[in-house]
Amino acid sequence: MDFSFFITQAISGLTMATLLFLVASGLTLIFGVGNVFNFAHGSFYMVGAYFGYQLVAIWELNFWIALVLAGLGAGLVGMLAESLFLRRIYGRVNEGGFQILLTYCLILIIDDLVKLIWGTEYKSLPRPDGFSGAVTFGDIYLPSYNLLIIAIGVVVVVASWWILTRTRPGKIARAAAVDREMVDTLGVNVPLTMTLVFGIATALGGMAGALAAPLRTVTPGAGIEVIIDSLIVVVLGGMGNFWGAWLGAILVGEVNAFAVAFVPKWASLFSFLVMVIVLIFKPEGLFSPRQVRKV
Amino acid sequence: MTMKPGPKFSAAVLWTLMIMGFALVPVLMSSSYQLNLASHVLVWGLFAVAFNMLWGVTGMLSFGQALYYGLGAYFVGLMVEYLGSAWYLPAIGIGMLAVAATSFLLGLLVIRVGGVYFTMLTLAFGQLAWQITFKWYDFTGGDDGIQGITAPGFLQNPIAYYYFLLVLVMLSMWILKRMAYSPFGLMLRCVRQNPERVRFLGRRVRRNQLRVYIVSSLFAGLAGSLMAGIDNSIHTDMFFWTTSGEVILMSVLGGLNQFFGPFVGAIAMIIIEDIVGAWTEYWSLIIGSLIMGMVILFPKGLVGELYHLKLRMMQPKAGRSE
Amino acid sequence: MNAMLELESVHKSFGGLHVTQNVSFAVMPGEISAIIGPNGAGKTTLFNQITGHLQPNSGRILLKGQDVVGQSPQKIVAQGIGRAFQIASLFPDETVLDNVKVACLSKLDQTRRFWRPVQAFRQATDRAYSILEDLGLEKQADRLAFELAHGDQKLLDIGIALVLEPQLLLLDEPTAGMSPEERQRTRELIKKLWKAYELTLVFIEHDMDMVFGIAEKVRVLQLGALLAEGTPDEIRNNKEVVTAYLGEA
Amino acid sequence: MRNKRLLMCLVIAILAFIVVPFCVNAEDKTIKIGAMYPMTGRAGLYGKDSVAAAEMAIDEINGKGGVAGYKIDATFTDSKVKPAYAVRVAKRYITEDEVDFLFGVVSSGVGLAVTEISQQYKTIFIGTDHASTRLTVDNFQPYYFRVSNNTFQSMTAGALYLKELAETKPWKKIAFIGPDYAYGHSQWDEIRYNLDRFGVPYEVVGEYWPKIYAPDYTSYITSILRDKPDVLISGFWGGDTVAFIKQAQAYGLFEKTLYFHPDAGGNYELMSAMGAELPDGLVLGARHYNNWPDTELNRNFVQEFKKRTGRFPTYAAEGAYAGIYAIAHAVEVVGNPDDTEALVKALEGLKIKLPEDPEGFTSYIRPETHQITQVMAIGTTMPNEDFPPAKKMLGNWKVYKAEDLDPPAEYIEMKRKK
Repeated sequence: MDFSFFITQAISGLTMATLLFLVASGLTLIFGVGNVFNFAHGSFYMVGAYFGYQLVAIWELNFWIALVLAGLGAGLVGMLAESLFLRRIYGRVNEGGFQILLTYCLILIIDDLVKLIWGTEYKSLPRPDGFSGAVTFGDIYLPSYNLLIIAIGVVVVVASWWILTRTRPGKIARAAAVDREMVDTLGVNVPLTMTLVFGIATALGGMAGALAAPLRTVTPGAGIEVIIDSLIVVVLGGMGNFWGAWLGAILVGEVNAFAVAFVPKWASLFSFLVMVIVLIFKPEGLFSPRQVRKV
Repeated sequence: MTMKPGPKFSAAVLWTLMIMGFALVPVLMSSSYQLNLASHVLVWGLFAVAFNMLWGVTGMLSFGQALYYGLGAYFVGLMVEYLGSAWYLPAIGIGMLAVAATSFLLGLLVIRVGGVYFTMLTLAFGQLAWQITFKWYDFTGGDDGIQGITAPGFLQNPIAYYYFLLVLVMLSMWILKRMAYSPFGLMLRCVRQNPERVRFLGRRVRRNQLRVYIVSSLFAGLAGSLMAGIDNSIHTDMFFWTTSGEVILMSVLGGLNQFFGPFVGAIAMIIIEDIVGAWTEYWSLIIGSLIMGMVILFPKGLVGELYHLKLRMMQPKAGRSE
Repeated sequence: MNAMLELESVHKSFGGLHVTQNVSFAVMPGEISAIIGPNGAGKTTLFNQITGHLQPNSGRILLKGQDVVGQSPQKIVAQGIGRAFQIASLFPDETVLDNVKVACLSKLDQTRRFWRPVQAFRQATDRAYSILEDLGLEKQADRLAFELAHGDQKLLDIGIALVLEPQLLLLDEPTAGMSPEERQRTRELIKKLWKAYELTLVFIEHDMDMVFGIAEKVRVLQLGALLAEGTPDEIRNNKEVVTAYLGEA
Repeated sequence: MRNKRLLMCLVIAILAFIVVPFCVNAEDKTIKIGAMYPMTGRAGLYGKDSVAAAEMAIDEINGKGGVAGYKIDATFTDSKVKPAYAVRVAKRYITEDEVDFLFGVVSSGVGLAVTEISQQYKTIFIGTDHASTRLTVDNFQPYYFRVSNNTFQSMTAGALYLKELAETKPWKKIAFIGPDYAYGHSQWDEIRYNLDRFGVPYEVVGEYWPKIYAPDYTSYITSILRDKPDVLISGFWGGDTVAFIKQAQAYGLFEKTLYFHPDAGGNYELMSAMGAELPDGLVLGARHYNNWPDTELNRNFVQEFKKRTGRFPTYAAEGAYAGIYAIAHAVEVVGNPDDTEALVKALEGLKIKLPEDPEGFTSYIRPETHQITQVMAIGTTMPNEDFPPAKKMLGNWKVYKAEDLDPPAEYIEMKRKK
């Protein structure tokens, strides 16, 4: 296999991986920090994509402003959902099951709301100005928007790591994950913290949606397709571990990229195979969440 | 949450009522569609109750029981497809053997981890099985599924099949109920509540978890193989995570801590899905809000709430907080 | 006559922290003894090593002459050690009766029976009731464990341990968090059980009335090391102990 | 135990609910149609368009006083693209609502499950939008009819197009990419079968099977670039096409290879979704076009639909529209909607003028397959703002005669033997 193809393929895998990670980052945050299994995370990704579409295609805002607003919007929806519904089931017996049930209901509701507002036609966004072209090194051909996404992924992983480990709010949030009551005694408003964390998580999901919109189809049901893959990534990396999620995503992305290149017939099996194999040998994920949980 | 069987009399009444209720459907029904609906209720009910042995009783939240449901169905489907409908009944048995073997082997892998990791690992295996069935087009028919699965002889008559189904489901439920209230069942509940203590009683936690995993999967498989004969067609959906999700929803909806909770949950789910689906294209909004409301209002599930309501009415003192 | 339990220079440390330092002592069959010491003296850690929940870094733990170091709790239990925990370790959602009964069924190796209902196992039921009577819990048999008063929960915990007919029973602060009356009652009860079940009994306790009331032998741990060992009187008059512990107790 | 008795009351109550017959208000003199379409999620677009078009046709017919004194009355239910659920709905339609026709279905998986029921209950099932050839060949049954093209027809047209192309612009190497399920696979098999049949030489340099609804194709694109095919045959469906084209564009794939997508590529929703972004020179086909054929009938159909819904129709709409008219014609011939066997006879070889028929051609249903036979056109993307929000539409058409597109007898034989 010639070198330039190797690079191209690796980077295409990286693009996929990064988008996967950007969706998964919110999931892993709410998993590891909020101890919440948010099955509806994909729906927030979709909501973000639609907000992006609304802002850019209908209201003709600048893409970058739209990106931020879409994230905020999804975050607000998330906080609303958390404080209206999820909050009521914390601490129940079998909370896990209730989380699945409740967030599953969220998927159903959000799907129909999106349909009511934007209809069922496919939408899409043009790439932002200055990123519609490509960069070429010799015969390596790299779309600049893909490179941009990869860069954003790195920024997100570093930033969130820094916030969670180096700042007080981050530490509090992580403490809340270990023991909600304990943090309560520290005089921290736990319900508020949970709502905020949920908001940030869903905002990340929404931003990922808006960021992916120029490359994908904005359509009802778009959330369902991403949720399982990002779950895989979150589990691979060890729940609540940003670096883990990032590397997990890269693992899945690259394995998939080269599976496509060399065994295309079976490529679609690989992401699950990777998960199964990793979990058999390292049941708690590549990076056990403990490091993150420790305050 | 207790699982004490009632006095013999009441239990007997319960069973007769339930069996009669279902047995009368073919007599009272105004159309074979209601028969179809009742059949779906029975199959999903069995699936959900079996699943709850795993979750509600032993505390192992599997997100991959669809694997065994689908396995049961596809054994029947494929054997009838390739070997003829004479193989329908043998296929059910062989399918269950296969399920037992698979659940034993996978069980050894998945029970090593607890909590959400167990959930995720089961999900991963379930999805893998789905992906394989989906891809192996030449053998499984992939996304087209398998059609024309007819039971042999008199079972081709839908009513005959319905009673066949009813007998098997009630029999299985009876077996599961005996288990739930036997020492084995007690041990399983103890495993959920305090595994450390169980170890210190000189009992093996993992071993018990493996046993119940196999039992639950076995009946999930049976449910699947019975489903194949109802619509005469099966589909890869049966392996998909949404199927595993469905039984989780049913269990929570009906109540995890009552043996019959999941069964009632299944009834509720199917009825709601059907009525709302027939009534509006915005079913997903309606159903979503409906269930959301139930979950928030009835934390103990439909049956659980009824039980506690009754308790409070009987002896006001007994109102416990949970 | 050889010891029921014998520790030979047992040593355990977490990182730099030495929680058990060459502790050696022998517990004779039928003896009832107390282990005392300030919080963090490593009392519970010692129990955990005896019952196999923790592994000592060095030293031997002999149960009836057999070294049990490295064996699993299950194995060790099977050889006749019973234990009640500092925080009662129960099955909260089961009835008091079933809590004891599950232990009886385990003892009778009937937990794999999956057909006849629990009630049908008379032998286990009778055994469970007799134990509940010994504990004075029979009236509460049908309540759920988590509904019991704190003290009763601890008794129930002991009851579960008794089912396995241990020769050696370890109690971790049986009276902690009890009211004076409850303590009184528990103290009597434990003494009664000790006689009735011909136990070798070792208990960790802070309540001095209990220690000096019923223990034949008292061992004092401090910073993981065995500070003193002797009859209640010897300990009472032991200068080090007084300064180190009893003084400020 | 008390809770159990309570529980039983609940069970009984709910059973009662099942058992109490849903009141079937059977006003006579109606043709009852039970339609199933996905109305949520990915396929929702096609479902909604089909429903709108079917209602449009029904209003037109009932407006003219119905057929043979009957008014058409259709019920629409969301199939949820779940075969098991769709089967339940079909059974309700047949036994509760006593419909005369089953109707619709987008997914072939659902279609195959429903055709099973249609056979069991001897109720005619009009397929309007699912392409799997199996329904009319392998799993053929007498009560099933399809009024939209199947993949075999579009793939035959595709093969013919490639054959002609070879004369003007020589090509040799082809690669295929399509969704990894029955629909994708049968397209790939059928195009190769036809290329061989027409003696077109070709060399396969790549075969790619992404999951359906996969959001990301970059790895596939870079691999295709490595294979350097002259022609990339695509079998994508629905929104996947949009995602693939957007991602491939960024890699300049379309400058290097010809994008050839004969079955569902020319769907209007692609044009409307991508607007100006859609590259020129893609060779696409679809089962119906808003700008071809330029006949009275088609223009009215498209404009009427726009009036009703505020948007232009996707290909699916025309299938549903045709389905209603096929039923109307059959009932007209028979004189009532109750004599199923007669209706089957009437539908076999039915001739019907449809929006997608060019001047001088009339679609007809082929008796031996119950498959409608239609002219197919394949076009190339080029600027055209007549159908906003689309900024590009297809043009410079290549048209293929209906007769040439049907599966040859030996093919049907081979398949049915299996």
